[in-house]
Amino acid sequence: MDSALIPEGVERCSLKRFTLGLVIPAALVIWGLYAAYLCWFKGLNQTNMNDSYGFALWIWADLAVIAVGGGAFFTGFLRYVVGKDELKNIINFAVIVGFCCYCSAMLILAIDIGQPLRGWFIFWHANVHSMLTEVAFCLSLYLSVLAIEYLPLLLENRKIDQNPFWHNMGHRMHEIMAVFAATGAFLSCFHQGSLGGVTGVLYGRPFGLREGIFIWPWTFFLYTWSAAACGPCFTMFCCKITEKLTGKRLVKDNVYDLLAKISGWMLGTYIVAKIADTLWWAVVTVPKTGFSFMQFYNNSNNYHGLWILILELVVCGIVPAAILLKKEWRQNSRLFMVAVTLAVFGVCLNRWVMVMQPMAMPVMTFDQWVLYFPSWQEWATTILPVAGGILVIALSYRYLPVFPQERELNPVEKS
Amino acid sequence: MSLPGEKQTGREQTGSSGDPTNKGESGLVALFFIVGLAASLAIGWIVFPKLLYSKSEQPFDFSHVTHADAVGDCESCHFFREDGTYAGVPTLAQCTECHEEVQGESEAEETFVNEYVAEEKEVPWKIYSRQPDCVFFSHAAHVTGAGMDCAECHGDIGESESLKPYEENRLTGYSRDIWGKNIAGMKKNSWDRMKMEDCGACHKETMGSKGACFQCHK
Amino acid sequence: MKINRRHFLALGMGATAGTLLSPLPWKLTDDASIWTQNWAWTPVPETGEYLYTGGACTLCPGGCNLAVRKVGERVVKIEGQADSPVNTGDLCGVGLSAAQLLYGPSRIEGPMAREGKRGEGKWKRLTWEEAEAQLAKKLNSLSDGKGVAALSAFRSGSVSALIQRLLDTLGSDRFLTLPSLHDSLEQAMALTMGRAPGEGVGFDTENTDLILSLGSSVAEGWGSPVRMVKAAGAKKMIQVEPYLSTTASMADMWVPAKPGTEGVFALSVAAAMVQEKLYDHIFVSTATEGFPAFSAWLLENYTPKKAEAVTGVPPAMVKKVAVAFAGARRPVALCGRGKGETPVSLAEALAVFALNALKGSVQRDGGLVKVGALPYAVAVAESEAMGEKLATLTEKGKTELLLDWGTNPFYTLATSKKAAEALASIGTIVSFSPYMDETAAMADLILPDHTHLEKMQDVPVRAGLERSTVTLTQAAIAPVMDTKHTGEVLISVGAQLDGGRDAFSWDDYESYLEESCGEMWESLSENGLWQGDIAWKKGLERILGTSQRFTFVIPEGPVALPAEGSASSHPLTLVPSWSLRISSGAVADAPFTMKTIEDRVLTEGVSHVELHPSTARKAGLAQGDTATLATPFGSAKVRVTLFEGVMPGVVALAAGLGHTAFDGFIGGKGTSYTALSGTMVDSATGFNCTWGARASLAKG
Amino acid sequence: MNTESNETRAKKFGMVIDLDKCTGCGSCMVACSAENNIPVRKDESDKLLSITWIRVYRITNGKDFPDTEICYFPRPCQHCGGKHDDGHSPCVSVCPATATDYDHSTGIVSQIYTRCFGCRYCMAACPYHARYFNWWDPVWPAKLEESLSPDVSPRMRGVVEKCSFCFHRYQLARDKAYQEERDVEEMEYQTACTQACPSGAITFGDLNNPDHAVYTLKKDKRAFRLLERLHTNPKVYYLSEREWVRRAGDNYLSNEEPTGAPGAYELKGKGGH
Amino acid sequence: MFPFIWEWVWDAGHYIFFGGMWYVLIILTVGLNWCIYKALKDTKEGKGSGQGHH
Repeated sequence: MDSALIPEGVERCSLKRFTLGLVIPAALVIWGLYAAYLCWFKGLNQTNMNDSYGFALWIWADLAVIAVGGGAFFTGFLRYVVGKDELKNIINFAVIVGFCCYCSAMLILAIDIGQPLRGWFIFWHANVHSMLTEVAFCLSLYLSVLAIEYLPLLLENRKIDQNPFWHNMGHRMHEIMAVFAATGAFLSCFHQGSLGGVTGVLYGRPFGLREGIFIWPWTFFLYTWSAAACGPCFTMFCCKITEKLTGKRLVKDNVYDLLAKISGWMLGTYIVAKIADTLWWAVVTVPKTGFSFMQFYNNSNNYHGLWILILELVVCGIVPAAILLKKEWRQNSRLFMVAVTLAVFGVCLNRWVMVMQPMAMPVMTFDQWVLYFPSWQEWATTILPVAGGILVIALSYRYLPVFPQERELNPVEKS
Repeated sequence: MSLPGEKQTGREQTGSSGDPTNKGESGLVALFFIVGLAASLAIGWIVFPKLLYSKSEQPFDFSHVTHADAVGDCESCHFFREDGTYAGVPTLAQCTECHEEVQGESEAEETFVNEYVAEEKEVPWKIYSRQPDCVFFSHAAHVTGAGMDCAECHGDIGESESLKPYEENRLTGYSRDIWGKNIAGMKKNSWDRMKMEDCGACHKETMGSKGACFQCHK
Repeated sequence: MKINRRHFLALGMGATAGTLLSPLPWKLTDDASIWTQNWAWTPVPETGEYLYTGGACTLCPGGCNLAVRKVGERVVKIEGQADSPVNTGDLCGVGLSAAQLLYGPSRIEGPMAREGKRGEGKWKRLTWEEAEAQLAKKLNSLSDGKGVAALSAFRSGSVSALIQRLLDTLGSDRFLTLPSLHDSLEQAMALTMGRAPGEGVGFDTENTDLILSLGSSVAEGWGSPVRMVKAAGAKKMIQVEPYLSTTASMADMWVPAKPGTEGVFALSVAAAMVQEKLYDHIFVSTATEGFPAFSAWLLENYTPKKAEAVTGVPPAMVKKVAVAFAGARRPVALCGRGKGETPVSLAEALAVFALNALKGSVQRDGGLVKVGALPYAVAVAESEAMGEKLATLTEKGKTELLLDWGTNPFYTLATSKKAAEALASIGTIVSFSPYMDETAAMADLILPDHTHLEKMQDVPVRAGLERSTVTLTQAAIAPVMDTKHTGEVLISVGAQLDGGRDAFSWDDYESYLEESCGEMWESLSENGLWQGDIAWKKGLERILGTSQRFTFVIPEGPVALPAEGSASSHPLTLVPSWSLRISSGAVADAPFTMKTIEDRVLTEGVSHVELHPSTARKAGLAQGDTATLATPFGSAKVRVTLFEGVMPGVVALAAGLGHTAFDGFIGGKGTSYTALSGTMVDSATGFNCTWGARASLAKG
Repeated sequence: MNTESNETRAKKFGMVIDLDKCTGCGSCMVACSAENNIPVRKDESDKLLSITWIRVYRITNGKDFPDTEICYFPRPCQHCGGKHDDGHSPCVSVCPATATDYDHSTGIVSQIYTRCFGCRYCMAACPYHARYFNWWDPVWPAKLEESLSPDVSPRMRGVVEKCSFCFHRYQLARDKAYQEERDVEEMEYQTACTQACPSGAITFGDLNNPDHAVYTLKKDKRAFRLLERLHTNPKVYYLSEREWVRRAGDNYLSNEEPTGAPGAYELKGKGGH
Repeated sequence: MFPFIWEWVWDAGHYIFFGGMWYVLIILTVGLNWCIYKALKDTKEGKGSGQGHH
């Protein structure tokens, strides 16, 4: 039925099966939209946030999707700026994943703010000292870069490509894609960094507060670094899942291997820096504010215990870095999946800790630990963009030539 | 996706509808563009403002000139209270001091005396210069402190013979005089627009700083 | 000419370009955000002329003077009157939030008669003529006036006198007020120092240098709250009570005596003073009588060692207190647990009098003093045998008709399930409350009074001030609801009674008020306040020293009243905890004060009980557990809060919560301590002197 | 008094709260709520959702019966000046839309509700929990709306609010002073909580003005500030004789003795009973 | 965001911050417009689908 839209030379499942497969994500999107409607029209009382927990699930989701969406900028950077040519085979997919992630971030932000109709004040009346301003600017600019990067791929749809103007447009955009990609990398470096700054600059919250060496706060680099390390992991993770779902190999192993090796180096160096940062914070910063290190981890219900730090640094840091760095290990497909999953989980956990723990822990001596569980509205609106992303990726895969190696790896037998 | 190097042949024949040689057609396209442009410009610049603002008359007419002649100055009606607050538009009690009974022949005064004085009902004046609730405006600071003229913000309303219609933004509920009579926000006189920027510009000029937020907000 | 897609595309592009070049999208974006800044459902308070009017607060007996801030015709805020000798510009939270009571949802719209079952909440609005006629008709139809009882917020004052007059006309002697500490103190004064009608007891806390408080919440609302809070912040204090209250924490010494034994402790201190010869020999020998017998009695029964068995206070501590009290220049001992809203046993009151007398702290600066009678020109109500009469009210079938003017008996007198049932069986209940309180909700006829911000009325202050004081409420605002001054109603209804025409011959309440206030009126109407001379500093008596005559009286009744119930079924002791944030009297809190209640006291409509961790451990309870608190008089669901400052074995419950009527801000919030407390009748006076109750606490 | 210099000198309004006098009566909270049109909901028992610009905390010394002590700790917005008193208070520097600013001529941290778009970053930044979010549309049932003051604009749902040191009272006092052509006097500008406090625990004034009571009080030996070590530089000072109370004002490692710029106090307190 | 807006200050922070923003915006706009212009020109010249692209 939709064969005119499907790229040439590849095989796709029947439209019926495709549609059926999308029922669940579509339902989740509708559920999420309903929750978003509630939050917009009834206000944020629909959430379980409170005056101690002003930043909660949404802000975490925001930081997490941006971190894992970092695959787009870093792969783009490697492909266009560094010149790792093999990566052309995965860049399209990286861009789509990144685009979904950044759309999610914008959508969540639009729900998260108490006065969505005034959201544009952040641009208009910007306070340049605020990390959030920087985040908003870079985020929206980078989202437009991603859209620009996504556009030529869209134009390659068989139907659209038939129009000469769109065809030429796509062609021309390819020509200067390096400029866009470089701009995107520049933007991304900054806003990933400023996201790190978001909690790092909270000098009233000793858990979040991080000192700097040359620049303040040091979390600025850590966030960029970890996004560069774990973003490609997320791209590969999604790619592997797509392969699993379609039952096809879509990207050649050497591409995975290259990206995994680079990620491994990034992750390994990141985790060294992160441990150094944690040590400096624990030994120098924290005592200055009058806290002992363990005070941050000893709440009565152990919800925010030391285990979380070990999980983040060792299990989701050192372990995946080691796997990705050692050639035999990363080429073992099981270990490879373990590594990328842990890396992605680890960066999400890092964002979780940096956002939630400063909110939860008492700073005044007579304050108490606060616990918070998201309401269903928060869950639904957080799942909404994930489900939406699945839709976008599925549609893109079906109708656009996302994987240049697909035809080669899956030759269609002419019957 | 393929790179430019990987040449591919096989041109699709379907749907390449655009044969760009037809000059007349492209002229028509341009015409359509212009029509769209003109129509939306007209809507945006002419129709939209008409829709955005509602126009209403004051409860009855009032002549500042006549009253200024009679009482001599602005302060007789628009005065400062002892605690330094500004009384603003006169209350019924103030007006009644003179208007217990109909004095002249004007229709407006008759309305006033019969419908408001007799009924002891405050006149629901629509105030052209009313700022939104978030604004704290100190008349004392401006008039007494800085010695400003009423006209600098209120224009020549003190010399008006009759009251102009009150225009209100349907969406925001503001008087049009606050945002500016001109839909583009242009202003010719200091009193044409009273948005925050206008306050800030004057403050900057006269005091060297636009001031802290709380100076004008509450 | 063929119009195709491209033309439409061109049209659309033109339109987009044109729109972007017009103010439409930009102005709409701006206006949409401005719309959120001016949502029609976010109120914009009207402005107007700012002015202050005077007034007085009647929400507790404290007698504070008010400055009511108005903007135009609206009351915007209540503040304390700066030049008031009572509260010097300050005010407690309850008094401050009166503007919310004034406009609040618990106000009664106008006179109403019950429709449907009692307490069902179905009403028929009446006109004032109808309502007054109904009341008069009802009163005239009674076979015997003795079935009529009236509860009055004040014991004296113009309206109380009218109520008394109404009862006189009907032939009833059941004029009642809620008894307080002062009823006990006055009886003790009559025995030890003599008392003329109308005379009261005061404590000159301004001039004292040490307050020995026997369970009184000096910092939490005892007496005139603002005055006492000031004293708590400035004076040395010794606090005796089983719970670490604010007063106890602010005190220089906290003596945790077992619940209900504060009087015994006072006597043990007295005994220690006698034993150690720490008392004021000159005063005792020159100005007192009965000391030998009294001291012998003390030493026989109340030596610190003997008392320890009752109070649990070690003798060394008693001696320390005795030394401190005797060593102070002008100490004063005061009593009345909590806010002094309940009487103490006569014996306890006598003990406190004796303690003060031993130090010579009677009728002198900083001591316990006699307060002159108020010079009302109308008959001032004084009820004989109030305790007994009140008890009758909670007996089934003894009352045909009950008038309630501001005491809310369904909350304040319903000390057990049984008492509540008896009150509900009264034939006709008439409420004058301006608020839908528990009593109004159960009433047959409501004739709502103005609030204290809407009427002019004298307020006789009976809060332990060192001199007699009357304040005047003033009509800061025209009545918000269709209410009528109860004085006015009483005059009108009284005149409609058989034989009432002469007794109620005033034209209106105001002229009656002026007449009844007599010599006070000039000062009252001018300053909103009248204060008598400091009686004990005046006249020949002072010069001769005869004003200080004191008789030591050996009390007959028990000092510490026993609690009902067995220790096996109810192993714990329930005591109330007090707070200025919670009004514990007839009128409940306003929304603002409810806001200030801590989450360790009330959460999600459930009261917390505070107990020592060891007590909790024994009962198998942990912090935050839900538990059932039971006393012999009732039970309630509560939540557990651990607090090291509670004596082991004691459970503390915040008093003043658990209202069932009023509005959604106040009603249904927490548990009423009163409803669980039962009655402890002092045989000497007949008053209910409950200080707590035996209790049990079980999980779930 | 040298009025000349006081008029030209930048003011720095601040508060000194004597914790030994505070009885936790809650008058300040109520006076503040009434003064500032603070909305009330039917159930306010969840203190993480309840708006009280000044909140009175209750702290204990943690000792067992009968050595337990309590102390009430009123906490308005601390109007932090930031590290070098340069106005970079924790909240002001993070607000993306400049909805809160630091007024260098008064030292007051503002909050502009119509500008705020409710991102709550300032709340995350404030270690004192002095900032509150309007989770609900404010509702004043019955005629309660009549009791709203025109001096403070009621907030809409979805914005952050906090204590303003009753800045509108300063504005009104200044209006009067303008008319009388003089400067505002100390007692003319007092916050609602200061005015209401029955025990006189709160003192308010210009910390820069030697004629004001707070100027002397802030240098008291008993004085300390909340979380001094975070360098937020608050303008609210606390006084207490009791060492454990002063210690509760900040976090200290177990081997540390409390120090701090204004709290160069001695470590001898009243020390329990 | 623009120098005529209330919050604008001519200081280093604004130069760097908004400088970066406008720089990026200009690159993006110029780049996109260049593509559109070139694509229009290509189309005029008769280049179309399948020519030179793949």
